[in-house]
Amino acid sequence: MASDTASFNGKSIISIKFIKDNMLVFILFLELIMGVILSPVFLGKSNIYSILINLTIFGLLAIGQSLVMLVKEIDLSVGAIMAFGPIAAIALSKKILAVSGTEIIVGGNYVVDGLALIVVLVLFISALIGVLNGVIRVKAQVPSLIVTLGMLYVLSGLSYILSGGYSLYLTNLEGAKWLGNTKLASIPVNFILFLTVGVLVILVLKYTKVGHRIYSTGGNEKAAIYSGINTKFWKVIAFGLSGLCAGISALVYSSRLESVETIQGSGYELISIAIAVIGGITLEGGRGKIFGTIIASAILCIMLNILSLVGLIAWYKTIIVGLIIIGAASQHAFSRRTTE
Amino acid sequence: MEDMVIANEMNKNNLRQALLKNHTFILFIIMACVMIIGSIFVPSLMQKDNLLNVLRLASIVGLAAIGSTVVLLVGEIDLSIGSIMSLSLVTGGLMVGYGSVPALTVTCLTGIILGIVNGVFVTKLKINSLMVTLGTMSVFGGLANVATRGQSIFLYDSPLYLWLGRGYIGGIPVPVIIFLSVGIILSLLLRFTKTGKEIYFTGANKRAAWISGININKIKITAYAVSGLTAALAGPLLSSQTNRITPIQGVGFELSAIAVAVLGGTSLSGGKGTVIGTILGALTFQLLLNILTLSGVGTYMEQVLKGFLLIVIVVVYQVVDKPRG
Amino acid sequence: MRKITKLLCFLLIVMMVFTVVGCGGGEKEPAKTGDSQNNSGQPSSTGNEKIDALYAEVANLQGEDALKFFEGLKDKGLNDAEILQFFIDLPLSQANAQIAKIYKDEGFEMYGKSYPKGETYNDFQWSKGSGTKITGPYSKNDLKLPFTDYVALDEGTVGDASKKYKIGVVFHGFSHPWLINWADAAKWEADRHSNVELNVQDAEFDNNKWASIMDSFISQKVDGILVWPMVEAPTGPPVDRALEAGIPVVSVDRTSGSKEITSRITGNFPANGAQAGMYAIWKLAQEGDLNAKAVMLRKPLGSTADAVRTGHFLKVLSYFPGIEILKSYHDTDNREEAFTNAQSALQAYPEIDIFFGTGDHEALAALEAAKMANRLNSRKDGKKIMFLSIDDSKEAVTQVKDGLFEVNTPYTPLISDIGMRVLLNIVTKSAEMPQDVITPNIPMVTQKGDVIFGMQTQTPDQWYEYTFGPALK
Amino acid sequence: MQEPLLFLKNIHKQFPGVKALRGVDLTLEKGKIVSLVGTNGAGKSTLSNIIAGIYPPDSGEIFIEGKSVTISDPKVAEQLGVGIVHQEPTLALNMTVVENIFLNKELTRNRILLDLKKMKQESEKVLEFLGFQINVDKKVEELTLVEKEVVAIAQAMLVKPRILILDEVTAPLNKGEVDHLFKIIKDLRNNGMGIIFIGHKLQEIIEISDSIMVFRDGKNVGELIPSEKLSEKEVIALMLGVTLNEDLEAGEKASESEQREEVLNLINLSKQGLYENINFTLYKGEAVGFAGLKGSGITELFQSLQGIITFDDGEMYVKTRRVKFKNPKDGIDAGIGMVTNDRQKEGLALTLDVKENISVSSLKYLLNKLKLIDTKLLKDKAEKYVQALSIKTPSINQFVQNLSGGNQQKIVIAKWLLKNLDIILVDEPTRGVDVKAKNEIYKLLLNEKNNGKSLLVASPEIRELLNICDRILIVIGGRIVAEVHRNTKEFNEEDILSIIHSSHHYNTA
Repeated sequence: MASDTASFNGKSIISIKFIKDNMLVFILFLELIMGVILSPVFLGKSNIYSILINLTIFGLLAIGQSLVMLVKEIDLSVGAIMAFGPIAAIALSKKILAVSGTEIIVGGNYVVDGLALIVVLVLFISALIGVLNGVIRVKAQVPSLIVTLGMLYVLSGLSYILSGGYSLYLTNLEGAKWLGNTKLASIPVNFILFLTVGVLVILVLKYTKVGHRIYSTGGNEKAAIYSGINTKFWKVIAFGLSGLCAGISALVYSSRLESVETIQGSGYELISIAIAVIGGITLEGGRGKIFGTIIASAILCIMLNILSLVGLIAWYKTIIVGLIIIGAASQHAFSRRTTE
Repeated sequence: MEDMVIANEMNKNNLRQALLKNHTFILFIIMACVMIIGSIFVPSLMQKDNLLNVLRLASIVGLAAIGSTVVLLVGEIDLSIGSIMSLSLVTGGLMVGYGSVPALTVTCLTGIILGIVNGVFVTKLKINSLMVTLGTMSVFGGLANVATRGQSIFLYDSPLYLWLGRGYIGGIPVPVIIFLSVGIILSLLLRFTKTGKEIYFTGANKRAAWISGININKIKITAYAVSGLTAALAGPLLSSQTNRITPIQGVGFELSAIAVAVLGGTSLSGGKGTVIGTILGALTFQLLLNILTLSGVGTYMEQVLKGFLLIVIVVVYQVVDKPRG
Repeated sequence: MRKITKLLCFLLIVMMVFTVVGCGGGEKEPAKTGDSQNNSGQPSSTGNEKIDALYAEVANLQGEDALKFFEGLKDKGLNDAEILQFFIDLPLSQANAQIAKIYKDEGFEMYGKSYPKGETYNDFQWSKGSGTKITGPYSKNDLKLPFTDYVALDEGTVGDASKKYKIGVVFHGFSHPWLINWADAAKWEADRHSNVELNVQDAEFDNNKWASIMDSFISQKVDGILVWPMVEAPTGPPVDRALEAGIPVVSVDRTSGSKEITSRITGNFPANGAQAGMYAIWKLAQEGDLNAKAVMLRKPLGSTADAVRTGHFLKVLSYFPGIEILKSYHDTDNREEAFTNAQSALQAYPEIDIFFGTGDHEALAALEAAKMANRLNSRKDGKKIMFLSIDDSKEAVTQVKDGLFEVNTPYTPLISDIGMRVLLNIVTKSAEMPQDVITPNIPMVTQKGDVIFGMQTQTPDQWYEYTFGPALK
Repeated sequence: MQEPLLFLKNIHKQFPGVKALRGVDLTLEKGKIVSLVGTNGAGKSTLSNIIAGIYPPDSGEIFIEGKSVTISDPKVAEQLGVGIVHQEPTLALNMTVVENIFLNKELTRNRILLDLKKMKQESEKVLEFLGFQINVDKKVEELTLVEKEVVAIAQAMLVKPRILILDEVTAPLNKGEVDHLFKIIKDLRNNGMGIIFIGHKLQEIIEISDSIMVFRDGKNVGELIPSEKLSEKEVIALMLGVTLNEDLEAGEKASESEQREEVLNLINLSKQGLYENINFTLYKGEAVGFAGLKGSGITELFQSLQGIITFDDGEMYVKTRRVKFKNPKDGIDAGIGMVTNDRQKEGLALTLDVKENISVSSLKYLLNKLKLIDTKLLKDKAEKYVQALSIKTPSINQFVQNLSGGNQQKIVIAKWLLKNLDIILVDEPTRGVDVKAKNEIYKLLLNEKNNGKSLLVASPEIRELLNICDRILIVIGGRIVAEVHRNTKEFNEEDILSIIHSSHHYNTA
């Protein structure tokens, strides 16, 4: 008798799960259809390209954010990292290469040399900031909201100080535009990069210990500790990865606009959280899949694209986005309660 | 037996411990130091008008921070403060034609209503408050723009508005009076009303509160309403300084408000913190910015130090909160 | 506990490192000329021999002598326009070391050079009273477009009447008074032509969004694009992509990073700065003392508007060693911040003679701050602080009328209609358009309408109808 | 002779407020099963946690095969070949069965990629070995209580430990499952594994163990060797010892109250899977005890009576008024309040002070004419109850988190006393409370009873029920199986324990 009911529950749970898991995909299809109906150029090549690159920029941030949220933390500094990473990297490589006599900035704000070093430094610095967030979080036991909020202030200030407010041109920098503007077999490289990162993260989470560490850290820290997992370490790792993703996203951004500006990425932290939540990652930690995040970023980018194709004033866009966030959050809240 | 031991041992260093563990006290010390050091390096700091300016500015962000303190006390968070400020200002502004009084009334009412909307979403839909208010933040922000078509509303001939921001009563700026009186009234209410005590208890332990028969939904909604109201109150003070209402006036306030509240010793986990602390937090915050501006470290370095200060102070709180032994 | 302290030290060190590197970045060597394209000829060459000759004369004058020279310009046979041009192209003097250093450090020369200048299209001369009254389609403000006869275009269909012309417009800030009026003017012009179909997009001060909107215009194969680029560097590539796709792009007011852009309509940042400088000197001369202390309240570091205006302002002042720049405060185009900065300035400096604001917010904020601190007439022997304002919002010009602002040097958003007409001409191939369409310089507005170094200013009443933004009452 | 597999020497451990272990010695030979028995809080779980490296001992030594070891964290314990199944299974509910079984023990191919297939097979094998068919790809949160327990066991078995600690694993299992589990345990024993078994059902324990360690108040007070002759009674006797200090003087003993006014009446009260057909009547001034093991459904029954959870069917009458509470407030308004067994999670706001906690439910009655809190009154009330319950605190402004368990418990009770409820439900009145405080808590409960309050008391410690209650209902598997009145001869610890601990009744829930 008892076992029967159990298995029955089991079935009903499965079916709800099925709907829940595929909800996002349904919505995505719905959007695509809407797009086709509402705008003839929606499926136009260059429109798709412009969707894809936004997908890359936001998607990368959101993936990082999701990892942090999976370990039951939050990262408000990703947006600021997007500006600080490149700016600090360039300032540093300027000093470094100056030693060997190469002047990488001419005309005050034209970067002309040292791409390789800059790229490496961007990734390094971004990851470092992430790790710093994590270390403060776990060592000093300060809520991540505060740590990363403080970091947000610090970094955006430093970005201005470092750059003196100039936006830097990368137009004369050999190879700078490759990432943001080239296509392989008519697929933008940045999108390929995004997919690679996305798939890589998904695979790592599924097929290596890392996934188990992160999910158990966020899901039930006590259980994780009891089985001897160093949860603090994995929180730091999550923050580090989030920083790294922000760095990569910054590279794409800067390469697309062939420039680095002090305000780039400002406000993106909230968007990345929104995407993660729409994608089913909860702030309770340990729940949700990166795949969801990826679909969610597609949903958001396509939605914004459609809205601008139909020429809606920005005021209404923000309202719609807000409603979507609330809607998504409540939907996940409900569906989780039904499974419990 | 052990009880006795614990009891005596507590009796002994009760006071010392209580003080050293009291965030408000610590913050007070910090503020004192900031002032002393500041006044050494920046003579113009201690001038009367400068202090009045500091107070006036502290009042505005402080008011918003008080609201966010109350929300933090029930263990939730409010990211929509900025947008509530803009939207309530705007709805009021549209009424300015009918005189300042109705306008201001509408502003406050809007603030309360928007707060309640937040509260209802959080309690009834059982969504994480961070997400709810993140959503309402952009909804309210958008509405504010729609309402004014992105335009500013001038206050040149609304003396009452202007007086709110710039007037003096017995040599004390009106905003300061509003800020302090709201602050004091609220901290009294928190101390001396049923709801006030229930707010603390709910924040400290939701389930225990529920089992003890507290209607936690009502409590949370109340908290959000308060937050909405204070945000709405801060609005006119801000806009009257620059003679106009804009639909983006509150942008970014939510984060500063939370920062100030936390600076004032309010904990994000709920049930811990005082309005007085927040008031001190606001003063310290403004004082520091003022010192930095006066000493001319430059607009952007201020921001850096602002963030740094936030992290450091919270770390300090964390250290003193660590149970000894 | 020790861990924590260690951590804090670590944190501190990290900050220090960044800051050190930062200051390194900050005090970068004077930015040399941005790009060869704009680096045509000498900085101080107007192509007007008469004026060039004068520069040679003024070069090593300073203080009283320079003042005398300026006062003599009219007699040297310059008309109002030429006088203004003289001050715009005036080379920097080393007479005032402090100013010369600021000018150098902030790389104003680069900004100055790369800003387009030259003659107006068909030598158009603007005459007072001309223009058209409209109601802003978006803002519902009552406006008067000053330049509707510039690159004039008749109402009704354009080009091939049977064809629909799709025009995309991308800018920032449907929630910004200046910019929403900018959009108003563009839309008004487009609406006059029944076969023009408009799609106006707001990028909300996010250059990535700006680029995306450009791309979506490209994919919509619009016939032409009108843009307001917030900053140069990031807006170059998208514009170039559009041009590659064969879509003409016209920028109005600020310029994009693209060199090939079909056409750019520029306002008169240089005239703003120069006239503010002219007025300051003239007024000080009136008061009979060329020594003064000035505070500059400025837009965000690095914005063209800020750099070009400040640069041209400082050039004029650079001839007068008696002038001291107390400090520059930056804000993020936000009046509340500007207000706080002004308050701090008033605290930090007991003697301030001049407040120079590089945008509409800054001067207004300074005025309110001064009022509140009761410092309005705090100069020696009770003279009133000078407020030099730029951007002719109804709000600002009203202050001039009320005698609270000494001067306003107009900079109007109502030039995007010119851009729209230029674009339509290009799209319909009905007329050849130059790459740079210069808008006429607008003489500054002073309360009584004075003659400054021989140049006649306007009274608030004369200009008021052209001002932007909502009315105060 | 060879070194013992595990040897503990004079282990001490103190937690804030309570001494959990006061000098425990233990020897575990290869291929032996040692059972630890003792009343709650005797220190069994603490000891097993120390062996498993969850926390270190304050003093004492641990030898494994003669080598002195320090078990700094669980990973070390694992490497030393110690496997443990905790009392409350600690599983990551958001992860699948496989993931949980292999948590931090993942199998990999070429040291990077997880060997999902192998792990799946392995975990299926382990589960099969334990005799359970569980879909290993299911999320743990979707499993039944039993299945969770099994997964926890599988987790421990996986490392093929030399020493296996089973902490009350049989609680949720039914007879068949237990028998099967025992067969396995015996096999393991025969393969030379040393097993530490902690349980309550004495018959089981006598059946399975090679030796029985009896714990009392954080010491092991004796070792028994099971045999046909060894009876549950002997074990119980040793468990209880003669600790008079916990018993009240005869005078204070509860006495059957005279007046028979009905205050609470339950008819066939049931909740799916937790308890069924509960029928009983509570009279004014009466104290009724509920005896039963963990998971027997008593806690849930109490919760339904205050409305913390709702019952499915059956009828509930308070003073002949039929009620069904939707939330705790209803219960309180009807005069029923529960002292939950987890005061830290459900009873107190630790970061607030004593008076706040005592007054929280009664603020309504502490207002002055201005509808403001009458602080004077509040202070007096708080003082009064701190006095009455002799709560040891420097002042009523002390943060509750700084008080010992006993005083915290008293504060929770004080909260309801101040609220002046008619019926107080007490779940495990003295959990984590040291001996002295226990005594006082009994006194004050009795006192309230004599003041005409009605009490429902649930406790795994029969003695306290005997002290307080007029009659004791014995609940097993969510059903009332027996009732013992004070004036009957079964009204003693041995008889009641032997009913509870007898293996005849098993959970069917």
